[in-house]
Amino acid sequence: MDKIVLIVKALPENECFARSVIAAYATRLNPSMEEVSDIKTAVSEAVTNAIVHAYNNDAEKDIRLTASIEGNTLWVSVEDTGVGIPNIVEAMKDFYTTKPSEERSGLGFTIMGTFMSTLQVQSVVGEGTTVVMSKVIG
Amino acid sequence: MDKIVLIVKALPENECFARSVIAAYATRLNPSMEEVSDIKTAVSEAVTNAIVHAYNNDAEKDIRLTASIEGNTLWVSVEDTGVGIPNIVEAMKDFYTTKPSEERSGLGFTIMGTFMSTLQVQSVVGEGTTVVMSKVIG
Amino acid sequence: MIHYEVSKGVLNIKIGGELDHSVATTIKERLDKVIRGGGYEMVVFDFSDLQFMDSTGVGLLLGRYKTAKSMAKPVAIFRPSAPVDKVLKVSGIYSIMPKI
Amino acid sequence: MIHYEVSKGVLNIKIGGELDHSVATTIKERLDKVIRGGGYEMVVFDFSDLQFMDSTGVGLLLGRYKTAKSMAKPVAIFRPSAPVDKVLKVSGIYSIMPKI
Ligand SMILES: Nc1ncnc2c1ncn2[C@@H]1O[C@H](COP(=O)(O)OP(=O)(O)O)[C@@H](O)[C@H]1O
Ligand SMILES: Nc1ncnc2c1ncn2[C@@H]1O[C@H](COP(=O)(O)OP(=O)(O)O)[C@@H](O)[C@H]1O
Repeated sequence: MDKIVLIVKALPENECFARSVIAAYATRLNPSMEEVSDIKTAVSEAVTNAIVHAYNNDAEKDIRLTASIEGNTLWVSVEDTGVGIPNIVEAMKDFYTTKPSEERSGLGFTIMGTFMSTLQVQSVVGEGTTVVMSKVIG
Repeated sequence: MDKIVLIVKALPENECFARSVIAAYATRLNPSMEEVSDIKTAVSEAVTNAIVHAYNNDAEKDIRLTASIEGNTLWVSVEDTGVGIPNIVEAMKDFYTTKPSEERSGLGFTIMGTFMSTLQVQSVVGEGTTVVMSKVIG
Repeated sequence: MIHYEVSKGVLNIKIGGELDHSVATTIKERLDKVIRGGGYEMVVFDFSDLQFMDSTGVGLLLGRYKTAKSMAKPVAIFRPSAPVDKVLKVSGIYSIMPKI
Repeated sequence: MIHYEVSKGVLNIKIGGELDHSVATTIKERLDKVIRGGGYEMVVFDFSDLQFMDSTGVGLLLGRYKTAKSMAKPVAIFRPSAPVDKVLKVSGIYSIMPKI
């Protein structure tokens, strides 16, 4: 099965870099412009969360992205080994954020869920978080 | 230290994909257009060699690229776990190729060595090959 | 890319390129300073050259909305591109700062 | 992108985009067929729209050079972009197919 792995540091410039790499990979499924930008946006949300929440901007830490293609579906996972999420159901609610002081909108998961076909979040406090998303193309 | 890892399958479309990702990463050093295309060309040579020579076009196999930045130097490594090279000195000679039937020019290593600042090849027969290249930018 | 000017009572703030967390953190204070500076009746975010925005951009807009509100000035959004419009719609932000 | 036509005795082969191993394997036979077809005095590779080429491209050119040689026809290269020119120079290929 076709698959790529991309590991980047928790640096702000990797928000753009990571979403661009996954978008470039997704072109194998011949997506529409709207589908590409949906994927970019969702990946940007997940990578930003790893930087801001999981690692609190510690640029030494790694974010691991995988993308694969199964039929006409793109799968993307974004994995960190950061602080983890104590209550995933609460975290995924619209406008819920633990960093209002940093002007987080609490809409990251909302956008991932709306822009992708499926969204799944696994997390263990103190071990890290994995976000798995898929998007059916076409 | 800033570093990325990219793992791709030994698919022909990953020649373009991998060189584009490394080139995009290299922009952090603000390279000239010529420097970017030198990097692209060298990465393309190494990835193509992994596909054609190391893996004989077996698309299930993985090619692991890393790129990192140290001062004004870009480091790139391209690693496969393929057939390996029995005689590296011979392999690196201009026009030397073991696949003349596939119209290989035998100039891959020549170009990597010319276009990058340093080139180093490690290989163990039956275990694989790692090509490490660096380019001083500016 | 960020550019602002007051013209006919409107503080026009044009943000081009891609607006994400890496950009938002660097422009936040600058924008607040301009908004607090006064000399206008309305704030308009010109997104006609903005190719990308994620939810961090929504947070940035809500923050500037609060600053403008403290000056009792309304905020609007001008010409968001399709991908940016989609994020803004999902966020519900148009109910407080209309698209013009 | 690949396009060919015979005009004024010249077989013009225009290859655009990026010429690497993934492309070379798919166009090799097609090019040989055209070159063996005859009806021209000279083969010219038009690289004015070729943005990228690596050593696989050199192998492709050497292969087509052999085919053209079997037809006793010379080969030349037209307007390579700077990055392509650099690869061709290092390869030494201009000694058998001049840049025009
Ligand atoms: N990778 C992560 N690691 C730890 N906590 C996370 C992570 N992703 C999300 N969270 C938690 O979930 C909350 C909601 O996330 P999200 O919907 O993206 O909104 P926002 O990023 O604006 O806070 C965050 O405020 C944070 O507490
Ligand atoms: N990753 C690799 N794995 C195994 N053999 C390799 C690898 N890279 C290069 N080689 C060997 O070195 C030779 C020379 O490589 P190169 O200079 O790139 O020329 P070419 O690819 O045109 O043959 C190849 O023909 C092959 O035998």
